[in-house]
Amino acid sequence: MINTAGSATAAGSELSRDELTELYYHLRLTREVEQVLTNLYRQNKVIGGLYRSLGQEAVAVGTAYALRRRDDGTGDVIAPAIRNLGSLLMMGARPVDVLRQYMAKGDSPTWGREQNVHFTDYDRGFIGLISHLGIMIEVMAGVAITFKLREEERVALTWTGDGAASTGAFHEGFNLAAVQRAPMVVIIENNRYAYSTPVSKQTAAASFVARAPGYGVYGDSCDGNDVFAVLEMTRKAVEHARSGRGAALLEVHTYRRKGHAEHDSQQYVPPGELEEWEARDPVDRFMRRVIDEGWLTQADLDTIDDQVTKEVDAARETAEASPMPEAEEALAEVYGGSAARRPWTRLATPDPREA
Amino acid sequence: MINTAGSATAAGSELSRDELTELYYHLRLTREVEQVLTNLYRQNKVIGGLYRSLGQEAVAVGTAYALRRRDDGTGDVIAPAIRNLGSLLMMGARPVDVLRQYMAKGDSPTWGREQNVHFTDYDRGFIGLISHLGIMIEVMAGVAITFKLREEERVALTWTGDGAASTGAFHEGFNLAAVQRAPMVVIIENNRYAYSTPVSKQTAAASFVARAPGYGVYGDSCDGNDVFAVLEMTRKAVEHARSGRGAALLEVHTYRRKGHAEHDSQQYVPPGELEEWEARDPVDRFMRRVIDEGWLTQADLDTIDDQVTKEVDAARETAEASPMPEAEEALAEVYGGSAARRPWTRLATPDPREA
Amino acid sequence: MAGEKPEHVRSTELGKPVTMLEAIREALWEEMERDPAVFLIGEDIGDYGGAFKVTEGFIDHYGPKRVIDTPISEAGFTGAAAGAAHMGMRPVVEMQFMDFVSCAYEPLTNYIATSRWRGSGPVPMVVRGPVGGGVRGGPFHSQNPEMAFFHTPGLKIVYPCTARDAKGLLKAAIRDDDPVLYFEHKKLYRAPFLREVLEPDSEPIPLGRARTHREGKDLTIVTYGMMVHESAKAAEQLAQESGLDVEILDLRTLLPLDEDAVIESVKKTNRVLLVHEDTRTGGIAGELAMRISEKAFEWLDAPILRVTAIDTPVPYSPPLEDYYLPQVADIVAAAKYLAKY
Amino acid sequence: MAGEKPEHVRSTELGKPVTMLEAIREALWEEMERDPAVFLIGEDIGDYGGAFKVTEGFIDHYGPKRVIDTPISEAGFTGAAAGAAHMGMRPVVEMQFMDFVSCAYEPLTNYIATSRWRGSGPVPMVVRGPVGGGVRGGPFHSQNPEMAFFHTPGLKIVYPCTARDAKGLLKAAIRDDDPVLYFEHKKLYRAPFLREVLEPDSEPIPLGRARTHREGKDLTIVTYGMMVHESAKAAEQLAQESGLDVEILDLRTLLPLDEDAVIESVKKTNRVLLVHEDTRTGGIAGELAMRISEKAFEWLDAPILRVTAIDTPVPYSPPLEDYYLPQVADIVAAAKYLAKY
Ligand SMILES: Cc1ncc(C[n+]2csc(CCOP(=O)(O)OP(=O)(O)O)c2C)c(N)n1
Ligand SMILES: Cc1ncc(C[n+]2csc(CCOP(=O)(O)OP(=O)(O)O)c2C)c(N)n1
Ligand SMILES: [Mg+2]
Ligand SMILES: [Mg+2]
Repeated sequence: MINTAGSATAAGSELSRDELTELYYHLRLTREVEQVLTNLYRQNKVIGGLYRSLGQEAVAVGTAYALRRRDDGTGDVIAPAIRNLGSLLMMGARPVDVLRQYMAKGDSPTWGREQNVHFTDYDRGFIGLISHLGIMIEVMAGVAITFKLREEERVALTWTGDGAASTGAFHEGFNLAAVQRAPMVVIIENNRYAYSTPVSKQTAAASFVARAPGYGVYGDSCDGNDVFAVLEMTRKAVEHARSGRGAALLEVHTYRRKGHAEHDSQQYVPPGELEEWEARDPVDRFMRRVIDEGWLTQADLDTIDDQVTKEVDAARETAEASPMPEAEEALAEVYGGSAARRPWTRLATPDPREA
Repeated sequence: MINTAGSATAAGSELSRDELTELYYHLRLTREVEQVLTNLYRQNKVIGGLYRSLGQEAVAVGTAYALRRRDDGTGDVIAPAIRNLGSLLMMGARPVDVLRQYMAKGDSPTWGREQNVHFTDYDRGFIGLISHLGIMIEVMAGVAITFKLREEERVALTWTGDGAASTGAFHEGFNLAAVQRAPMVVIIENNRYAYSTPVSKQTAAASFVARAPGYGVYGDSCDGNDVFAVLEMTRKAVEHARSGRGAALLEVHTYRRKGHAEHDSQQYVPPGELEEWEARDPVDRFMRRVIDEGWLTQADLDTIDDQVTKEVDAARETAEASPMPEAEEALAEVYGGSAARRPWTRLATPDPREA
Repeated sequence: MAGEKPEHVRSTELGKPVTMLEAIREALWEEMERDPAVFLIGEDIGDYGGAFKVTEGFIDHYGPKRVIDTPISEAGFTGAAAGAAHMGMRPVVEMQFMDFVSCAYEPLTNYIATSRWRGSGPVPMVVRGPVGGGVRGGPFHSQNPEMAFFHTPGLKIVYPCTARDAKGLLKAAIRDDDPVLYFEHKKLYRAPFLREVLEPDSEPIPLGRARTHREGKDLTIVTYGMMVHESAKAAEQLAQESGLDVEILDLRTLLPLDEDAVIESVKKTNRVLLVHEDTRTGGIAGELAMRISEKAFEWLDAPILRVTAIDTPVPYSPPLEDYYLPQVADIVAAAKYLAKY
Repeated sequence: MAGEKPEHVRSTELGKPVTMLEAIREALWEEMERDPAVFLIGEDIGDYGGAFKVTEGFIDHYGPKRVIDTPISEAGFTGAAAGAAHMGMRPVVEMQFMDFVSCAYEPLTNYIATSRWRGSGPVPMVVRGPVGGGVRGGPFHSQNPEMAFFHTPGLKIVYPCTARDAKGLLKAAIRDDDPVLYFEHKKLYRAPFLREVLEPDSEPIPLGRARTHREGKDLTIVTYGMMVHESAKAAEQLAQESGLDVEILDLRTLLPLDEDAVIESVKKTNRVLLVHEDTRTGGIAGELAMRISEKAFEWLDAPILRVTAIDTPVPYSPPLEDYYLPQVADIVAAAKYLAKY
């Protein structure tokens, strides 16, 4: 059941010029949004932590590109993990909203209540995660079961880190999808670390995809820094799921180059490792490949780079100008149709009987 | 890593007469204790449900027989599941205590607070489960980690049903033991049902032992109705664990003949299935084998039967004569050194200030 | 479809009295009939019809897509229900025993309760199942887990104690856009004294409103679940023995709490006793006492007191469990003490 | 071994003032030194030294068998800690953030809390980690999860707010034979105003006893954690502005609750304000109000009132979080209201 073909070097040749452009645009966009975030972070404009996907963009972009992306709530649905900014953007999330989220602005998609990529757009098909790892596998199992129940040809796709794959939620959620033969694709994004913990302390297994037979599902894995391989592998799995043949478990091999978060000193990383993976940078690799193959020119790429820089800069300006939320807005939307109670002590005449 | 040899028909020939006697005694004892419990249940003397292991005794007895059984707290440690009465007895639990538990007596090992096989004896090496499925895998992972930490050559062994294997607790607990290379053996007792749920609704996988490579552990499986095969398989896995080579995942194939509990009508069981498995009864099979091979005689077996009947009958008499607990005993032992508060309303002068 | 409706969900239609369990079953059936978005998910709820047979026969009619038997994975299928709810479904999750909802504590309190507030939209789902003691179920089949969730903004908690309320509140819970925990006292499921003739096509009973189970003027008992009936017995005894006229308020919905109803009754009787089957420390009596103190302190002629279970797990053996549970005699003793205060 | 002791756990020995974080670190170190049964287990606690660097350097000294880095599996390693405790060990579990203890809710409340009572022996273990808001951590890195456990007989809950208490209470928690949840307010970890010179070889501070943080005669504030310090600021302001003499009781241990200390103080001041950082409905104020009503009703000259967070998840954006959290001004307003009552 496991396809051990791995990363086929032929992958990519079937893509049109437009498709290649779209892929590159999103790789570049992801990286640029994060770079701008890093700058904002250094200026203390990001509230809390900054989680980067540097070096993993090919996973985020390549997997999401395999999906039916719509903006009317009829397409495939994803739940990103913290390093899937690229997938969010691919599904249609706007950079300005990502920046507003990170800056906790009042007009962010969560009105400043939640952080970073924790936001939802059902029309475009993405569901915001929460911090508790594993839970999105359970939630997405329910999304997939719904597609099956309603006989919609849609797929639920989500990612989990090598760390989050250890949670009970992973097991319960994925097994449920597997036994229901629901159209669910889970990608284990093996980037070698969970915070500071290396994979060797997370599992004794030789690979994560070795779990597939234990769930009785389709399994596959590939080089996560090769966007073409990622796309090809995911397309097959998505097709498998969409056609009613059940869930799929995929593993991509990649590397988390910027540590857990911007504040992580990465002192636990063995010397040389970062350099080794920098040499395998997925964006550079894409560029080399398309130029070597003659699919796109350096000029094509430069044009896209310029476009991305302009777009993200405009987004940054808009986001910076966005207002912070009004304090009392915290009270709304705990339940439908009723707000939480204001603190009685802040009434003109503090008297709890009037609160 | 998976030993696919399955149930070796040669298994058993290495056993001495004493060992064979011990095995038979425990198979018979398990069945007799449960038969007496069924009678007590019909007389309404059992409080709550009765969970039988009829047809699965070879698993309980054969697995536990592979262990170092001591009564001074230095041997191997088990945590039985609900159908491992035979393992408990093998470790040295007394039938009278089992009967007291089921009748909620005040001198039961849990003073009437807990049910059936939910009781502990650290000297003899067994830890009482609670109802929440999966949790004992987590607990036993900690027992195994302790053995490794203290460099004791002891093994932690526990069972899980085909149903409980779906819990997140199974995954988190077993993966922890696996990655720690702790001396832990987990037996998935596949008896085809979890309450009314058939295995086909529990997993899409072809087998449970197919999970072993996903955890990077030793795996094996066998016919659970052949006590010799069970013993041989478990001995190998226990040896593997004890010698520092890490955790093991075993699967035994058996069948739950008496339904989930005595009150289960088993209407969901397809016709013929019960008869089919009755024909594979593990005790009958043991008897046929030892007689056919000339290892023991019918007379030998009859002697043991008599002994068991007498013992269990004596235990029943003692247990029936045991007192129910005193009401106020409920308050003790919530914390060390202090009892819970009595209901103030039951004081001579109810006044909460005096409670 | 009505023609196909099996006998055991037609009692109300036929004018026959129903037990609380039957009322629950009928509510589920009628909501599934009314709204194709409603589906059931849980362990052994299909062919077996559930451990207490609440959903017996449902799978034959609605099929395995709307009556989903799950692996043993409370967190998994509770989380999955949230995903389905996101997609416009209205899942009703069964916990075989509510004791096992502890396994789904994480998705319920973190993901599900906060979804609307986080801007991820409402999560219309119900988690229902049997709770409560007195059936010799031992510590893990007798729990009252309301206080595990009472502290979580975003969740609603419903705990009915009559057939009528069970039916009406379950309908409301299913139609509610917020996640609702719905507790069914297993000792009341088939209690003959709760059999009641209900009106066909009954409307939902709005969540969040307490019900005056008994009117009175001398003392208010605020309670819910099994303890409503134990309090009613105590009230009869108190009327006879001491001429005390006790008012009983059945909260029915614990979250959001019907504070107004509590305050109003306390202002009328000036004495209040809080009764719950749940353990003492950290039980809902505390929140009630706090609210009464905040809003009706001046009206109190006696301390706010409570009668509850003792602070231990639920013991298995009958003498222990009876000692553990609040008894009618306890309520009587407390009420007399308060009346004399 | 003392010679090898690294610099960063020797501040007390050298007579230097320690932060709350350093006090916690020293307590862990000294207990591991004293008792080989003590070991640490959790995520990223080894080479990385923990998300807040509490256990920095421990693995170098005590090795990977006593400082165990785990897979991401809070339920798994909490359950495993119980197994180790059964075998005579004294595990100290770190939750990277206490928000994730919700994942271990099931083993903690069912298995661990009840073990002794079930006859399976005591479970000496500590689950410790950072709690609390005010650091812009958002809804899942700012929680105060005490009320998830306050309702569970068999558990203890400790919540220190000074370096001295943090050290002494953690030692006591580790030596205690019952399972203890130990909460560390992340905003207090390195708060400079909490730096304190402690005595070397300090003894444990017994669990279950409140501490009078400030003596006063006009009004009692019962609180804990960060709110002790916010209340102290309020008390200063009240003294200056209104000449009010406020007593502040720091609960320190929430379970078991030091009821006697609360009652005694209320009997002295006749007015009580309950303050917690945690949300309002179902917060610990309820239980306190109930106990005060039970035991000191006659002494109350004013209603029991509370100042708490609002009933929402913890918001991320600064204006929202500040609105969410109880502020000094709220405490002042409530105290003035009570004083005038
Ligand atoms: C249940 C839970 N436990 C702990 C954490 C704290 N935490 C946040 S991210 C992280 C590491 C995640 O590693 P991995 O799953 O490999 O994802 P990566 O960061 O490598 O993308 C941890 C431990 C959490 N968010 N949830
Ligand atoms: C977490 C949890 N969920 C549900 C239950 C209710 N329950 C008790 S036994 C059982 C079936 C167990 O099946 P399996 O694990 O196969 O063991 P078997 O009874 O077949 O030995 C269920 C669902 C439980 N005890 N714990
Ligand atoms: Mg990772
Ligand atoms: Mg089974």
